[in-house]
Amino acid sequence: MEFIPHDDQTIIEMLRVIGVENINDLFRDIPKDLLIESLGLPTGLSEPDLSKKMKQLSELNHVYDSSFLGAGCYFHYIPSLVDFIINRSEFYTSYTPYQAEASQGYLQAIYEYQTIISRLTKMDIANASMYDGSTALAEAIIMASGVRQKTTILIIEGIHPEYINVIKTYCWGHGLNYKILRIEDLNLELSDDIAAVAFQSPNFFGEIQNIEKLVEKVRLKSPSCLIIQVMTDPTCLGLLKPPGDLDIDIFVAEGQSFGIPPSFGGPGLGIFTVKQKYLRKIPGRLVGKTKELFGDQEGFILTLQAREQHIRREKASSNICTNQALCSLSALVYLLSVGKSGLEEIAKQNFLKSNFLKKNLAKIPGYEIKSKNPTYNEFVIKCPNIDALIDECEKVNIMPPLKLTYYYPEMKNLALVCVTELNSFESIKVFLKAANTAINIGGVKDGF
Amino acid sequence: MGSEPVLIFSKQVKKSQKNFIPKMDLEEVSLENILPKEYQRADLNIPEIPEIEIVRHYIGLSKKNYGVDNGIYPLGSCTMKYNPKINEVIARLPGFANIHPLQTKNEGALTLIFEMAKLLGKITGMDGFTMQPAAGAHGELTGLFIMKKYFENKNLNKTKIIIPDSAHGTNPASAAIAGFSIIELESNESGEVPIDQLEFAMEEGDVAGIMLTNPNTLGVFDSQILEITRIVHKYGGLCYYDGANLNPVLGICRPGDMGFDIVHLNLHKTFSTPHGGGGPGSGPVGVKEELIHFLPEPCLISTHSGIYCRENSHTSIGYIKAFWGNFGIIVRAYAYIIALGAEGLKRVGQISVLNANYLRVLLKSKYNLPYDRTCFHEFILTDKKIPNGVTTEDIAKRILDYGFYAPTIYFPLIVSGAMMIEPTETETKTSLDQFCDVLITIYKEAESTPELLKKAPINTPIGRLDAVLAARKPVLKE
Amino acid sequence: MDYNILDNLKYTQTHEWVKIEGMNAITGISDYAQHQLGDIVYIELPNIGETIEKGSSAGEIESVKAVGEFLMPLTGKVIQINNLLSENPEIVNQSPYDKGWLIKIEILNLKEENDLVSADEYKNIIEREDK
Amino acid sequence: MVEFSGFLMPVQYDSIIKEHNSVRNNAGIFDISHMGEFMLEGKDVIPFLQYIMINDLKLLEPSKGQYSIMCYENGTVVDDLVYYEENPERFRMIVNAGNIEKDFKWLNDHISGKNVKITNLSDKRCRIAFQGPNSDDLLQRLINIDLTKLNRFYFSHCDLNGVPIFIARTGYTGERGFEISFEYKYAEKVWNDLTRLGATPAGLGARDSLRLEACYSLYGHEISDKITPIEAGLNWLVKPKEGIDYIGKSVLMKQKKEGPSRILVGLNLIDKGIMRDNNKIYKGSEEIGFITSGGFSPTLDKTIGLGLVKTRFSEIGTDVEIEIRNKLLKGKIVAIPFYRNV
Repeated sequence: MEFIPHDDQTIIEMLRVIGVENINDLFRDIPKDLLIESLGLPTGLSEPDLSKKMKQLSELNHVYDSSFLGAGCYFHYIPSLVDFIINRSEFYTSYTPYQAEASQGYLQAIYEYQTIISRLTKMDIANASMYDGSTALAEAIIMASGVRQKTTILIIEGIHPEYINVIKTYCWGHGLNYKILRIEDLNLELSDDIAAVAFQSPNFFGEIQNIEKLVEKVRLKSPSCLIIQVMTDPTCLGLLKPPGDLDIDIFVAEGQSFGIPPSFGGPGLGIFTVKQKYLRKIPGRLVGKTKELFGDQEGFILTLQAREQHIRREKASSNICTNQALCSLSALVYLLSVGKSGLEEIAKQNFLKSNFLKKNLAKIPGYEIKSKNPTYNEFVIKCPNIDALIDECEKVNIMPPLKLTYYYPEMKNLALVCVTELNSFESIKVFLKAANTAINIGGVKDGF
Repeated sequence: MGSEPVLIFSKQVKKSQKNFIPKMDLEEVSLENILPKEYQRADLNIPEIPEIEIVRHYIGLSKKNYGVDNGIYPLGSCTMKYNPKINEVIARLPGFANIHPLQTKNEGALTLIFEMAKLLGKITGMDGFTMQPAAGAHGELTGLFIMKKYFENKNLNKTKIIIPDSAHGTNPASAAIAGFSIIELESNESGEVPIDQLEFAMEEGDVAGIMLTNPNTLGVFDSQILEITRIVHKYGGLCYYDGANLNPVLGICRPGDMGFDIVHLNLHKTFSTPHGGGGPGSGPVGVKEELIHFLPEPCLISTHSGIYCRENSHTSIGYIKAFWGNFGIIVRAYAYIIALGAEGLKRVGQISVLNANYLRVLLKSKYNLPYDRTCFHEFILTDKKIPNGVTTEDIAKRILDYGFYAPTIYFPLIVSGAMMIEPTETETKTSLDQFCDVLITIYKEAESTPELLKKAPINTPIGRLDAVLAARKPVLKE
Repeated sequence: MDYNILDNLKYTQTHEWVKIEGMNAITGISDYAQHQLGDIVYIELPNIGETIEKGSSAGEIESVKAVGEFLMPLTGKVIQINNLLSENPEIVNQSPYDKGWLIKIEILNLKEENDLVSADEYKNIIEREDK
Repeated sequence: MVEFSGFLMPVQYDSIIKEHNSVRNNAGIFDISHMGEFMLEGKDVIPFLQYIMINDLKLLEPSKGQYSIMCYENGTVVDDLVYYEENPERFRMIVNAGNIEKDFKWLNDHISGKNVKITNLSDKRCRIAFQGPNSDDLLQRLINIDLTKLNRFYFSHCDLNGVPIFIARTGYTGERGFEISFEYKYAEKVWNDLTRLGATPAGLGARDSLRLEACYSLYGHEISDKITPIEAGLNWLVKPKEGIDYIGKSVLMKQKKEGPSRILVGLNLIDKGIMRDNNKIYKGSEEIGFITSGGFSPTLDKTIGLGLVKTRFSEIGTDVEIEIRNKLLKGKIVAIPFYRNV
């Protein structure tokens, strides 16, 4: 395939206008010995051949009937209009809306996104998006250290292990120190030298933290330290108290649950929100409302750009340029589609269905619930024979839960189970049956 | 009295919409028993809006927006080329869209990522690639982390990065996030890196290396490129290639051969994935052999029994993003590359340069061309020769009136009143001619009716907006 | 382009102005600096009581397209800041030497006053820069 | 203005009490250019001074100053003064205004062949005292040396905003502070720079009330050619200086051993009134002495005075009467100094 419109005649005409013999004359500035004959790649494909090849490749990935796997990436229902709207060429083939007058549609949409996210989280300011949850958290930490002019970060256990890994890299690169600690040990480490405390709730193991208590603790021992909350499935905000009601300074989340397909973990959506007082320190783009210069009509425009790399360069609040605009559009349309009652219902179903499974799994001999606090749509269960459980799931074509040894080698026989609104009573029964069969295969292995 | 835009929130109705909620098919238990009241949310201020209203609202907004599918999008350094529709279809195949990053039956996905890395290696002349970075700037940061690690491993304290003043703002910003300080290098009159200045800077000793865009933002291919990389290497430094402008040399020459040690690419520029109004993008990073073991996790290796994730290497910089990068974008770019093949890609390079030079020559009669030489994918005009105090901004706004998108303006910073024009290879001669006519017409208007340009745009859904008001009194939500 | 440079003030190479009153000094940015920045949209000033070294950053001045740093013209202790500017930064554009003053400091090193330049010297500096 | 030994001197710039308090609470500047400044140079300066001064120069070292007294053979006082050792062969001396000629003659009369040359710099240089609890912090803003490293009675040569000066940590107010000396031509510049620092110009009136609270002797009052240092309570100044003879030594050592018949004491007035010098002091019907200095103390807000009384009545707490304008007012002998903060 080729997406070049010129025929040879046209090319010759154009070369004549330019005043060169042939196309290679245009590349004279390139040192001779740098020129290559060919990239040595296979020859191109026509569209039908391409689709065939790609379809075959896609089929090497297994697609399941239902899933009990979450751990930072979730299967929720995506209303059809989401894809329909983001596929409008005017949106998805446009660039960052630098020319406001020719980009009012997108600018207004981002403004509406900022509004709905700030209403959902009850935080004062939401930016136009970051890459994903993990990088949003890393940027939050860098922002906090900048605000506080301090370099030590406290990270509370239970943040997604991949997020923690990302933080580690950013801290190393940016010259920050971090301590990972149990929530119980927070008091020991808190001091006025701490830039920020970061925690996840519901955490990686699905547990909902007692945020009020945590915030109180921090404010007492380290009043000016920033408190950062991260979340991997914000559908829970249809049910749980929002960060804005909990005195959180920076709230970040992975927004993939809002109308974005899992697609192997990306692209997702980095939700980034802060208190008003940090407006000037927030990374990423912001859309603001303004008026015409020569009229009274209101419109939208990228604003407070002096924070950003293309103006502040090395002093910018972040290096981010391209973000995840189209994904924020998905999130916007998703939230509007399900609406208030819809989101509340979704959150309730996630919560009730997963707790239903949790309760009933515990009744099967050999299974033991490991999560102490209340859980949202994920929980940790100790299995008599985790590999058997996974085999049984595969047999009935349901995506098995996560073996925690994948991230924590010491957590033997522990599974992280996820249940969303998409898991019907039927599929839950199937899972319970699989769990039941699994105990009779092999002996009960010893946990940790 | 000014008219206010109609926001979606005004379409609210009383009736709750539950079209998208599966039936609750297990017996309701009361929440309170399992979830303490103090954990529960009191209120949720999200509107209920009928589906048809949502669709109408956003179709309406889409009409107030402009994309490549509407017409030429000549934004310099953004490579706004046509986005093949087939790639959208492919990315939505269930085997790509509905797979979980932690599922174990993922051979197709791993193969695609692995193959893509190999393809990009061939295209750029690098030995290893990571597909993890989510965008260009994220790629830059990854590349700089690799530099940092490389010197850390050698126990060398290299704290500075050389960046030409023509560079994209992301370069210094990324360097700063990675903890480097910046030495800015002033481009010489022909827009190239001044060799003597470079050598002088390198002699300082604590310089980690240089970040270069080549062809640079002036559309100039640095003819001294081999000398530049030689000097940097001579002093033990590394050379970083900002791939934002790779398009014009695609299939013609390769950063790897120019002597670069690290490159990042923008799949959403060079490899046709839609920019989506600002993202998502993807910024893979390629390195030379000796840097491969610094690449971020997860890193794929192929063995006789298939493709596996490399065991966490101690020298790796670690993770820079969760899961597998922006996989959905990688799928589209992969499809684009194998669809075009070696020949197709070379045509991309050739024609993008042809189109740019065609425009350059047609416009130089009326517009000031600060760097009057054969350009690559893009070239720069300025408002210097424009009569009646008409500025670059006026011209940009007026272009919108004629139904086209404007070039990148006031960038690079080193050219005052710059208009940076990059037509890309997918534009027809007709659309190039039309765009050219528009610019010539605008020049004439500047002579005859300058006030028209000062007030532009007038045919857009809204007139020129007050950026100052927006920044002084920020209103960022409803 | 000619700019309004007041003769009764002292200036710095980095376009701050200083008005000395006994042990205190009122400072701001010059008319030239204000022109270079364009419409100012936001100004960040230091806290009262902070002691800041001559030449180091005492605040930032943002316009839509640029950011300027306000460098301390003399080592001093901040004793007053212009609170009007948080709500109305444009005052600096309108009246850089009067209503648009930025901070008032207690001078901690009178010797540094000798490094400030006179209005005439400053005029030469901006002439050179303007080219 | 009043004439004060040839100089026109402001007794006060503002109100004496205001000036006084600003020295106690912040800082004050005194133009003391009326005082004398000599430079003594030569191989024999040290032996020469050892012979003339009652204090012991063995306690001195280069860049340090010393308070001392020159006496007549009978032990009474020629003058009190401070000298500074620039180096063993070069001493700077500051003497009282009223005694410049007398002192200059006295010194020269006693050179008697020793290698000492004395120059009178009094008219060529200006002297300013900068005194008060904030004097360090304020003055530092003009000085190119670290004043915290300058100890009491030590001096240095440095730069005051461009002017080369001699600066010593000495004073006559009972507060921490400095005395500086510099060439006459810089007078106006230095004075303006110093007043910019926010220090209050203070006159002779405040200088006297301050030194009285601190109980520093003033020539013609506590010390004179009729009073010995021992009587003036300065016997710590009278050094044995083994093996060295100095003018007045025999009388002073004897008096130091036997104790003086009269001694300087501090007094408070219990009744209303102000003590002035030469007021008589009575115990019952017996006249026991006289007031040497007296006045109102702004710091203590009461009338204070110094007086010479017969030693046997000098007990602290002794009730006395003081004759002021033919009236006997109740007074009491109290501990001195009344106030010092150095």
